[in-house]
Amino acid sequence: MADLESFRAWVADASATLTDQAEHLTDLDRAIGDGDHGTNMARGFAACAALDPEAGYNGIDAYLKMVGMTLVSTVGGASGPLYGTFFLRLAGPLAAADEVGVHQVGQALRAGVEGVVARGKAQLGDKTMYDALAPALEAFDEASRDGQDLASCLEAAALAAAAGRDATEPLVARKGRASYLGERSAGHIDPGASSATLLIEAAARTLV
Amino acid sequence: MADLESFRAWVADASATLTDQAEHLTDLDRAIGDGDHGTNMARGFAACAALDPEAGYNGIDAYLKMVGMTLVSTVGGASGPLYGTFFLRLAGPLAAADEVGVHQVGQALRAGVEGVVARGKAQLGDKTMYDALAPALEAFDEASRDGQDLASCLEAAALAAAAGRDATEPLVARKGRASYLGERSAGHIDPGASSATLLIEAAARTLV
Amino acid sequence: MKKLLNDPADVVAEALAGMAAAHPDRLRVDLEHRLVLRAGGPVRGKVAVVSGGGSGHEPLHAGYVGLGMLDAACCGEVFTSPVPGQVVAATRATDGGAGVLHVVKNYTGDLLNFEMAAEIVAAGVDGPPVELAHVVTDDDVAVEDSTWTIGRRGVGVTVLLEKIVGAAAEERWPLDRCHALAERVNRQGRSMAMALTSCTVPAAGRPTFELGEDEMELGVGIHGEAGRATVPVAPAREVAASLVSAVRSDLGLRRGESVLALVNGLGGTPLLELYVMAHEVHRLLAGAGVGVARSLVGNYVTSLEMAGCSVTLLRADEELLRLYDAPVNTPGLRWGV
Amino acid sequence: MKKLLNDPADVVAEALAGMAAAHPDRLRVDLEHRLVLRAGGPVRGKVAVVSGGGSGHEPLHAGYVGLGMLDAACCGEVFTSPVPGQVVAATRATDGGAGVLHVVKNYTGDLLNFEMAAEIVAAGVDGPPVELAHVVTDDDVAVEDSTWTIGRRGVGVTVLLEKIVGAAAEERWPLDRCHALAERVNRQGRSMAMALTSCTVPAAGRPTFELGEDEMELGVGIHGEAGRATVPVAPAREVAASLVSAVRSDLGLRRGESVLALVNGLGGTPLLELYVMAHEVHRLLAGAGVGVARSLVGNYVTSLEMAGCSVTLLRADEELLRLYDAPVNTPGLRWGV
Ligand SMILES: Nc1ncnc2c1ncn2[C@@H]1O[C@H](COP(=O)(O)OP(=O)(O)O)[C@@H](O)[C@H]1O
Ligand SMILES: Nc1ncnc2c1ncn2[C@@H]1O[C@H](COP(=O)(O)OP(=O)(O)O)[C@@H](O)[C@H]1O
Ligand SMILES: [Mg+2]
Ligand SMILES: [Mg+2]
Ligand SMILES: [Mg+2]
Ligand SMILES: [Mg+2]
Repeated sequence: MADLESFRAWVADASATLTDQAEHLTDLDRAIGDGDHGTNMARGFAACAALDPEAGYNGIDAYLKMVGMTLVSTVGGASGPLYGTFFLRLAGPLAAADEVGVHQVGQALRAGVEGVVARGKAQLGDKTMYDALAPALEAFDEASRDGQDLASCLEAAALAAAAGRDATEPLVARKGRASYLGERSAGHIDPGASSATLLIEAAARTLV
Repeated sequence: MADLESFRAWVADASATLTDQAEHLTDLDRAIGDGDHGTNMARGFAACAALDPEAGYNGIDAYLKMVGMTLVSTVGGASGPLYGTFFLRLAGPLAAADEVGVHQVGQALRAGVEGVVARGKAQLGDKTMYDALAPALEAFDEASRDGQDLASCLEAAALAAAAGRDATEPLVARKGRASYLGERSAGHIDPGASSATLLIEAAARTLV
Repeated sequence: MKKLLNDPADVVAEALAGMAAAHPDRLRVDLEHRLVLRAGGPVRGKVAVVSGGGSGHEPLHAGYVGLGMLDAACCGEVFTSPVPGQVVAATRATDGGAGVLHVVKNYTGDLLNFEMAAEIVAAGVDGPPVELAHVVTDDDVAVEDSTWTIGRRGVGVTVLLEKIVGAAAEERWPLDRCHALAERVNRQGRSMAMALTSCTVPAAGRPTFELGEDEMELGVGIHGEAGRATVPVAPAREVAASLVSAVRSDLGLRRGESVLALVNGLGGTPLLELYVMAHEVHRLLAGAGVGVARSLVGNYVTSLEMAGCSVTLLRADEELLRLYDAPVNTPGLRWGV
Repeated sequence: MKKLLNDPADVVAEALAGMAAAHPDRLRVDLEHRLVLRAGGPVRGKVAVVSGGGSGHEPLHAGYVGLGMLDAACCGEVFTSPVPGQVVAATRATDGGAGVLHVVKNYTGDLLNFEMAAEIVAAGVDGPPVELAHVVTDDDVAVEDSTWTIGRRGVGVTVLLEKIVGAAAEERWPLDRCHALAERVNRQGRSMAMALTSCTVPAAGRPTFELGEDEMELGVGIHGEAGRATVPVAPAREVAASLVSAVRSDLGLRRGESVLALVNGLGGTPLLELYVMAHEVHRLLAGAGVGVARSLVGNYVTSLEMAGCSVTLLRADEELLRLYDAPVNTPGLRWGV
């Protein structure tokens, strides 16, 4: 079961990881975008990690909404609204819960990923963060149906996200800034798929 | 004795030499000026060398005036009016002569150099073309007083010009663009003193 | 990286402070939200025209705030779209009761952030309802158009659109007409750019892309996005021919038509060279029987210090020309006042 | 060298053709003499203000031809002064019977060529006599002033002078008053520049000077002449402090005085950075109790694609401000029309 502390640990871990990987993400974005993805994500998650724990959000859902709003207002670019929406939507299925288990996290993840699609209209294979998030959700659900615990489900999700991220390499982008490159976008891993994988990996380390 | 053909040969030789040395002169000007002296001089003398021999200038003085006017209207920068004035003033003492000897060439040279001073107000040691022209004139006069022939007088002038040019190296410029550099202009040969030396050297090869 | 700045993280805030200091008579700067606004506040009964995007393209957009053009510009980090909170604040600060038109360049980040802002305003949680419309500029023919992708980037047409629609708003056209006009301007204009050098985003500290000593990038985007192809450097007349023919054919310009032509510098190219390009562009258009009704030459949509240029052609008609000629008083574009 | 041009030898001629094409309503270009003139021809009864110099500093001077500013600009080769024939032609083409004022920047080449032109006009061989006067701008405090040398370079003050004296001429001030005003503007203004990079003269094909990756040139001239010192790159606030304090102390500005301030880009520096510099300059002046009555930020006197900037301060008074505010309609500076 994951409680508010777990979710706060997730965000803290994500912030540390993204700061650590900022240069790598920016390099990926320099190749097929505009070279700011690492800076954007590190700035946004640092702001989330700095949210005052006493600042009156009672419960997981309020906290996740706060994280979502913070991302929306600090990340900018394409990823700000997308990850912002992801966290805002995560909150829905977790309303009023103090502790959540596999089932609820699965529902939250689905809501979050659907939010990304609703906002960004990406389809599988468009070479976006969705190409990491979609397989992660699927793997989580499958592990959950197999009766595995939250940690195992998230580990399965993280592995699937990483595979999805790697599979973006040969793709020709159809969404986001990389799509301007046409054929020349092939041969590079998508920065958003990479940051999405880092986020799920952080969840697997913390939401337990 | 030098005739119209000699003067035309002088200009042709000067044009060839300046084209040849354009890059060198420009390099000198890049060090303490704005890097255009070679281009300016080569452009101007090429225009003079291309003057139509049939174009109605009868006599040496008319020809030199034409050269002077051409320099004024094609060289630009500081050196255009200065060399232009030099050639315009050269013409004076040679009026109505078909052939000229040591004495007249000496007078012409003096008039030309005085023209440069009248125009540019340079004094000896200001690190300008005058630092090559003044000793050249002096050496010419001395050789002329010694009774030497035109060729020898011009050779003496050329040697003195070259020495004057080399002596500009340690000087701090007080005129022209190099003066903006103050102390930093020391340690470089003046581009105008170099082109002036090339002109006198060309005269020594042709005005015979 | 050699740049005139202090901490790279502060460059946008400090530049906005500089704008406030330099143009106190005309502009007001909201440093908290990073907005540039007209000094006079909202104009009652006038549609407000609000734009914004990443910084680093100056004078776009902040330099186009003022009478006859924008009511506000939302300034994001360098090359990063503004966040919804900025757009919401700009919308609320400029609404004069006649609605607000958002002018958005077609980049996912800009689209999504303006869209979220519109949702927040529509939700009405933070204030009274505001009538909203938005136009998306997508004039860069270097990018292949397709319904499967996000489509083309918004570039040079954005300036002309802000000018023309700004004039219509000043004439008190209602929101739906301003919106329709904006869509029309976008449909009638196309652009293409090329770069001789990359640019360096201050926070990144090194060039966005690499170009060899003999290479140029054809079809480059204003954030240094790679273009159609990296090709050998060519004389101005060939560069102009590439740009003009791409734009002209995409726009389907025919003999006898006329255009507003914008020969735009990307930031690092001297005006002397831009006029050489303008000469070639005019020559090519004359050769194709296309008249140039109005001409702009200079740095209007830049990409920091990138060397290069873009050509924008906007099919002219009487209405557009009249609105284009109307008075404008902004730091970046001024006439008639 | 990567540049947008054809043959480097043609760059000035082709740029002038581009100006003619881009501004047919306002400018007329004499390609033979490389002059930019007002479209309307000489203005009867008005003093004509004629300037010129090497090309590569655009918009100076060609971009300042038009109502309220210059009557003609004589365009030399890149960084090379024009020749007397050009100045003579410009003088004859603009004289409206009230005389002609030559505005000359203090470089030997410019001085000598304008002087020869004045002698030719005075000789009257090629036309009727024209009343002439000239002013020499020498505002660059980076150069030590001395009666033994040519003195200081003319830089940023030239723009402000052309604007202010252009307005006086438009008001039909007679030549002697225009001349005295011009001398006064020059006396009241000072500038200093710094460069982060060199520039490349097209005909030379390589950078005029070298600067290390961590160096900047303080006190650089607009032709890439070396300055006071090559120093390590510093933050904008320190750069601004160097420039402002040099200019301010030379001008002897005291608390309570006010100035026109020009924060000028040398060509390759993005507007974003110029506004950061403007912020610092305004801050420093405020700290010194000096008011900024008018402010210009942008590329006004450039050095091709050189990255860097200059600061010009002109001691303000009512008369100068009134003339500065008067209408001007040129490609490079426009307001009030
Ligand atoms: N429509 C979309 N749907 C989902 N993800 C998207 C979409 N557009 C872009 N992205 C993701 O956003 C990432 C880029 O984010 P970022 O660099 O922060 O924004 P920007 O492109 O505005 O600079 C891409 O790598 C991609 O994964
Ligand atoms: N007042 C002067 N008197 C004599 N010679 C001068 C004077 N000023 C400059 N010069 C000469 O002109 C040369 C520079 O010529 P050039 O490079 O063609 O002109 P500019 O300095 O205008 O670019 C200098 O090297 C110097 O010899
Ligand atoms: Mg990006
Ligand atoms: Mg020179
Ligand atoms: Mg971005
Ligand atoms: Mg020169």
